[in-house]
Amino acid sequence: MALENPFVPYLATLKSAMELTPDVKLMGVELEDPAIKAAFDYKPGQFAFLSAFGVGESPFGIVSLPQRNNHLEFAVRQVGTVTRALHELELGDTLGVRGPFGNYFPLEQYRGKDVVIIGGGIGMAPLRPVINTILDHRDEYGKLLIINGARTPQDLVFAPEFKTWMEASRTKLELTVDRGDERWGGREALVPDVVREVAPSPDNAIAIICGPLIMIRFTLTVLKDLGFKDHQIVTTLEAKMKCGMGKCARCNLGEKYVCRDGPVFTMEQISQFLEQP
Amino acid sequence: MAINYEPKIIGFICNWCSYADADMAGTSPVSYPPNIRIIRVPCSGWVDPLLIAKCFWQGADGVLISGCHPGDCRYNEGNYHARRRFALLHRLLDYLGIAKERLRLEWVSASEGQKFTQIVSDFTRELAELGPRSEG
Amino acid sequence: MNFLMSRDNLIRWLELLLQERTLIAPIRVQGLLLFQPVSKVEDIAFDFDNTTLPPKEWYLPLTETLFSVKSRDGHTELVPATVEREAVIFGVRPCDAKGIAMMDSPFLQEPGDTVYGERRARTAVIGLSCKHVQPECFCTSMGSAPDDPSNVDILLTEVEDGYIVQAVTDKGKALLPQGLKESKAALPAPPEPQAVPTEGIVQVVRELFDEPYWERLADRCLHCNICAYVCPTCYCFDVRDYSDKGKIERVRSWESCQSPGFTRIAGGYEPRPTKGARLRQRFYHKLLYFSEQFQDIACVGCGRCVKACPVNIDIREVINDLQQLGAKSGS
Amino acid sequence: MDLELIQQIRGLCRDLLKNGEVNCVIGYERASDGLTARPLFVYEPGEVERLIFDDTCTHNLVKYLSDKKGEKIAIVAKPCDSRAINLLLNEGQIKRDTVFIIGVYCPGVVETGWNRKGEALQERCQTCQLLKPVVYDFLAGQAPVRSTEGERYSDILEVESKPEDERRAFWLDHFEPCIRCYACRQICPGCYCPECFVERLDPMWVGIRIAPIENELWQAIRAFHLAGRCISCNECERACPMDIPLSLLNRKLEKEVKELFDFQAGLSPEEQPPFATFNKEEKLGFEE
Repeated sequence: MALENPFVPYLATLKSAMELTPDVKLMGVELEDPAIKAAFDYKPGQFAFLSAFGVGESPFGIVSLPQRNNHLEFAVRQVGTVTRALHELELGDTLGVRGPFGNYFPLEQYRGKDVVIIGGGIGMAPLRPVINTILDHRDEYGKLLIINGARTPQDLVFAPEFKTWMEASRTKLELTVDRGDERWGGREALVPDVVREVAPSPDNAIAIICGPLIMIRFTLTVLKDLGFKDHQIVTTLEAKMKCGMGKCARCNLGEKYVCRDGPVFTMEQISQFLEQP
Repeated sequence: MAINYEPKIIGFICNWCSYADADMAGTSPVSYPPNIRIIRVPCSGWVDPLLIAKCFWQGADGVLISGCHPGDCRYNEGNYHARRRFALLHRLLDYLGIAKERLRLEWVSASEGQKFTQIVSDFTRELAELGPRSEG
Repeated sequence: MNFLMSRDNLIRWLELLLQERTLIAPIRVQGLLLFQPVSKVEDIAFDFDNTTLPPKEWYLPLTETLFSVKSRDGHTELVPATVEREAVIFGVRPCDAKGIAMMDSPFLQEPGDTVYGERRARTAVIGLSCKHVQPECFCTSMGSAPDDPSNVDILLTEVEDGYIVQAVTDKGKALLPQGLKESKAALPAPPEPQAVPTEGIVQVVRELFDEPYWERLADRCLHCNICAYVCPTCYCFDVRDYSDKGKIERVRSWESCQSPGFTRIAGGYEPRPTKGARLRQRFYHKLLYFSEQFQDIACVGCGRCVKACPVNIDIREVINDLQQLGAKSGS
Repeated sequence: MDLELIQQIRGLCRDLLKNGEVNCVIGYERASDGLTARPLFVYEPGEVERLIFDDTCTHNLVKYLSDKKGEKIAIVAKPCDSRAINLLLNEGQIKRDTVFIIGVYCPGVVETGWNRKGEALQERCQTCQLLKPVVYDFLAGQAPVRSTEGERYSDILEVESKPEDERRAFWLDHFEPCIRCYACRQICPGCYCPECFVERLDPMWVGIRIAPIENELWQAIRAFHLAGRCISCNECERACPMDIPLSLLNRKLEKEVKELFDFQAGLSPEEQPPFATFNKEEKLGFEE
């Protein structure tokens, strides 16, 4: 029997689509073949390619959890041609899924530690399964601090889940926006400034950041000032990818491939590349 | 020449003049051949030469650009620019083996419905006589 | 065991091979020398320096369909591309054969690229030793040689009365005609290409990431894709959908790390914003990253990039410069 | 090599760098083959000895001015190259006061390649009438005496004389080897768009396939985008690794632009290129 061609995606059906922000949709996708669906195992931090046939494919973090969700979920922000085509799909339409790819957050290593989650904009997407995993095993982890920033209140991607997050035990959610509106009673500050203000302790803690590179850079400085060491800071990176298998040679960061060796990295591994202007 | 050959024509038709003619022809007894697919554009000067080239490379047999008479452009000078552009494109396409006869630029005002019908009929006939384009 | 094959017998053998399989060989086309499927054996060029493009095109085509999308009655089916026939690629220089072998590392590592793998498995490589070396050649500095049989199935070396045939692999042996005359003659001494100081370059280059050298070198770089496209080991590619008159295919085409937008993501972020960062990526990938992943420098010393670069960015000179920079910063 | 000319250039560049009038000189140095030339960027007065000038200096260095916007640059320009400076000035791409132009009288350049230097002048030079730069701050060398007679368009007339089908086949044959390395674009001083139409995804003008139809669309439209702008330095053809006769395309448009609009690109920084202007009364062959 011929081997599976790794460039051919699995066929899938769009089962749900919910507008999370004006430009982000939460898309629920079900693999058509029940055997493939059953075998499709993934962990928080991994990603998959979604295909809109005739337009192309792009990588997206998987934001669901196998133990929670029947469908694969992706938070798709419309920024280019593929994401526009994905947004235009209707329920029941066919799309392609290729994955799961990449490494994942080593959550078992974080057991017993305080976890600080820092997300900006769509950067919250890969962090959602981390938060939900911790909440599902609340006793196994220390304090959970979530700092979530966005441009405006409408751009806070997982707003529908904030209530659950806030009400969980030993969990704190700090929200901030660049620009509030008349209904916004909260912070108007940049994420790094909020981190400085909240000042989480680095003792037995791990910080996970995802967001625009500029936010990551400034937040890094703050975390270091607070005493976090490079090995305590974890991030997940976005890169242009065409294969997901370390072949197209596009996503490398030094000798590492974001698609194979990442997307999850500790600062120890990549600080050299982030410090470039 | 195959008798059944029906040339495919793409028409880029200015909204402010010729499009009215094309629209009218749809309801009047005298009509133009169905070989033309009409794309309404804001001005003949809006038509990017890329669009023309793309039409030919995707298999069109002829392309018609129809706009307002010189001096009548809604945007004052769009058609003057179109005239320059297509005069040159004409020569380039011809050089590349897409004969001059296959690209036409015409000035037809909103009140020249009959002229428009005539142009499309003539163009269709001429292209039919010319025959299909060679491969590519 | 080596054999001797006369020139006439070589032609006859190639004609035989052509009958049963696809035969790829260097053919002159409009002043270029390209590996192309052969229709007549007399079209094959036997006497040449090297081809305009390397033979990688046969394994990683300039453009290929990965799969087509068939839609019928609301049902979608994806039809993967297949490889039809057995093939022989003839006239491959030892440096280029090494290039082919090197591409196996990224393409066959798990999960393997099945179409590449199948082409590779179903194609036999008949190498042709170099009679002469060119001023831009430096294969011996990159672990190959003008008469290196390591990466071919059969190696031919031209001698006065024909070719000495080395059957290197079983796949190669199976292809040879019956009744070949054994040859005890010693192989002619290979020509000597220029040497480039590659020793220790991997360690040296690692320390030079922040050198201003890269921006200065990149000053004259045009960031075209020539060097990558003529390179036997460069394998970057692009994947996009192609739809034409209702037909949808996912297509892979060559691309290069030098092209603008290669790493720019939708939304605009560009991780390699400067000319120097892009050019450095080329040399870092060749000299360091590939070696770290696959234990070999991704250059075979064919010299094509040296010859084809319109602004004379010369990898031999770059390696020299890096060694000097390394010596300076190390001391 | 004209040593006097080279000393003149070196001396001038040393002064310009020393006095801080420019922070970089773009000129030529000997290539790694020891025979031909390549572009050189000089930042230190001490490095001017690397500068050379001879009949292998074929590169049009004006391309690099687009990379060095906002910096004070001195550039060595042959007459054809100087036309590209006018083009960029005319199109607002560079500012005149940031560029110090070291014009050189042109001896004509010979066919060159890696480790290869021809005897005869390049074809474009054989019929080029322009021996003196059209714009410069300093003029180096001496007016050359050489014949510039010859029919510039004979090869084009030959293509024109083929029947439609043959012309079509001729071009498809020539575009087939194109590997879309975009060296033609990357080396062209007139190609400075931040996003080229060929790379646009939305709308996607040219598909990802590297095949004759797509190649031709790419080449035809690129040539058209340069119509009335191409200054005939022929760098695209020189750079092309697949030997596509791009000059046949570019000179065709040069010839037609001359005929239709009586215009030649880059001769003056003020004169409007043909597509930036029009003449209400002109007849261009469309009126019956």
